[in-house]
Amino acid sequence: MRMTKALSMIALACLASTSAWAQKTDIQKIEEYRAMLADGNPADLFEAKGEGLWKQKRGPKNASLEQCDLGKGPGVVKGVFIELPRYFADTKRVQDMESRLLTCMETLQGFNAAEIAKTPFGKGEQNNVTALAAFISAESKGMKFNLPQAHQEEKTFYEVGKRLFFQRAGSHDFSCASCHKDEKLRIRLQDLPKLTSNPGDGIGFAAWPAYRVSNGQLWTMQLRLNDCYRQQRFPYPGFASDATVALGVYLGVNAKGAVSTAPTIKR
Amino acid sequence: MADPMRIRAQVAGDKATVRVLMAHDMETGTRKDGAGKIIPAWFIQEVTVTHNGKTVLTAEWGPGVSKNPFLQLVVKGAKIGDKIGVTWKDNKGGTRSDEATTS
Amino acid sequence: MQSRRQALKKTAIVTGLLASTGLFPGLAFAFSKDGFEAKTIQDAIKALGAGALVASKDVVLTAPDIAENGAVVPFAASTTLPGVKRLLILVEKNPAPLVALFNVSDSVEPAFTTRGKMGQSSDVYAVAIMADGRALFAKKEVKVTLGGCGG
Amino acid sequence: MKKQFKITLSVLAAAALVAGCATGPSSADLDKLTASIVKASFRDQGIVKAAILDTDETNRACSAADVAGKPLDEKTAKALEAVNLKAVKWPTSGKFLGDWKAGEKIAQSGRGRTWTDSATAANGGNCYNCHAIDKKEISFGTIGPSLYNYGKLRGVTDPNSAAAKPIVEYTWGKLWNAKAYNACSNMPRAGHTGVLTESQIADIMALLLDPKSPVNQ
Repeated sequence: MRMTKALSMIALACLASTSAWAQKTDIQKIEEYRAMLADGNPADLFEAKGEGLWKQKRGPKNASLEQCDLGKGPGVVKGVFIELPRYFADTKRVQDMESRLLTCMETLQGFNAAEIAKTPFGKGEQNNVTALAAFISAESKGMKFNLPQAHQEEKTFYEVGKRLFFQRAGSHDFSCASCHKDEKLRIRLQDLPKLTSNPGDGIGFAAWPAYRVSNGQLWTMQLRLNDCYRQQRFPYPGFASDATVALGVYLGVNAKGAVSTAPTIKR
Repeated sequence: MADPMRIRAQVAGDKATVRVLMAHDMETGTRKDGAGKIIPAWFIQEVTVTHNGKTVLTAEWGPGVSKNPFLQLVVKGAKIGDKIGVTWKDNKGGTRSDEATTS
Repeated sequence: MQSRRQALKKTAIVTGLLASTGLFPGLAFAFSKDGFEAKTIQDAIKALGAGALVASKDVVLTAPDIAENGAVVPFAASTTLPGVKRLLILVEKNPAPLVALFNVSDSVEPAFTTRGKMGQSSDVYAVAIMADGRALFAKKEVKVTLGGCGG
Repeated sequence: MKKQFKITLSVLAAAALVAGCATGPSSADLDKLTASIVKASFRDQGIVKAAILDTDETNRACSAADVAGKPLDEKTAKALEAVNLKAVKWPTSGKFLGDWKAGEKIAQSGRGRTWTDSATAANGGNCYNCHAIDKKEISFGTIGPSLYNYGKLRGVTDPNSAAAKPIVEYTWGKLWNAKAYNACSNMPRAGHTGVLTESQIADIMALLLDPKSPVNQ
């Protein structure tokens, strides 16, 4: 590999045993911190809110979302999250959880899906989509990701997602792969999951939605990808846009077999 | 109105471990918004925990408590089926009460 | 099956109402403004009417060595001493050190866990204010790191 | 959203026609479809314009190699490295090293060029995101190699000496345009793309090479 050339130019002697050992204990200390937070995840608050919203009659049509088809038939909530994104015959599109919730909010409740998609994160109905996503994902806790790849559109979106994953651009030449193509890498103290294959149970794709302690917000995969793209110095990806859904298909299919622990708690 | 709390109360022996999550922004009053304007302080000041209607804990908090606060305590003399109530009150007069049954 | 929300059986009682019905017997519940606005630990303790701080091995503070993020740092304060009136958690280098104050009653164990904010690495104190006015403490340094991409 | 979907379908339909069978679109068709989806999905926000995704030959070639799962062939890589090396701007003042203290601050900062950043605030170098640098900083990334003792390990005792010249120049070139030495390096081209100024790069140079810098203790 060409990388090795650059690496060899930079001596590795500094990875001496003493500093490596000190580093390990720091990592252990961080693990302790994370364990302390695991009990009492504020994502619970969003889950409870989402469950209420699912059953509540709302919107211009004063209807609940209980007839929403998230892929396993109207009203089925259990086990749908671990098969999303998937192709939906009624909309003739591949959709992720958030995109599909928008469809249901429009068709069942009479909301304007395009308006909600345009609403910034953390405002108005966007907050309700987030809470609903927390609730829906929690209903698949402990189940393994198993995205369908039978439909041609699903296969096509996987291939598009792969191209997006490796797309280098922006002022810093970053792609998703810059951080997520190898194992055991860190950005600052943050572990970076390898996303080109199953990174393990509850890691990477299988860890979102998650409550972010740094800002006290619940992040869906849409918001996770949005902020990755922001840090990547890319322009703004539209909410539930085909690019974000295709990337979701790529990550989700790669995560096949990973146990979902969402909603989780993250830095 | 504020979003509901999550209260879990588990009995072991004659004690109940109570874990509470509250939905609140806990603004310090020192942060600025996008336009550079100070976001006013807004935080839970008082928390009261009751056991079958009797107050067992009062706590006072400042803006140094984290957003969406967590509280854990152990109530003595508890048995399965008891009622644990939690009420918070913030510096703007907002308040919320929820109740859970021990299990 | 009982839903999560039903389990909550929300009652939405206003505290004012509770207070007026006398459900807070014997608890003078006025917010300790001076304590929470004090700029140093010593001033906060003084504002709460307690004496000088004395280290005690009978007061226990549980906190992480390193916090991955200063916005949420888990703290637990407890003591085995009889006669404890209040348990406090304070962060020395916060602009206002007093984070939380728990009024101990006979019906709860003098052990509380919560989560606080830390602007920077600092000593964190658990203080037990005793019935006789003594202020006993345990402290621990908690390092706050910068995680993520820093953007 | 509807419009976007039509684009998807039409490209697919065209692909199916060309292929004339049910095996799905070809790789080239998928590249085209990806381009149209990118165009429909991303928009200007703050200081980041969607047009920035129209990237240069270096990025295009490396992205394609990543998708294919094969490194660039030697010839293409050399050619791209030559183009990037030619684009390196050497210090106009002739001064390669600035102030390591300022360099440390730049290395710490991960700000700049996102859609939530302002155009006028100083950009950071993002260095600690990927590299260990000063040993005192425990929050460092491991995407790139450790740079602790960078100058010391290379025997740089006087950065102004003739003996140090090759490593000083290489380091400047690497910071200015990492792709000059490794076409598909993960490292941003800080000088080339204007993320860091000449004086900021000189400060990072000092952090890495100044014998007084904590990096070389």
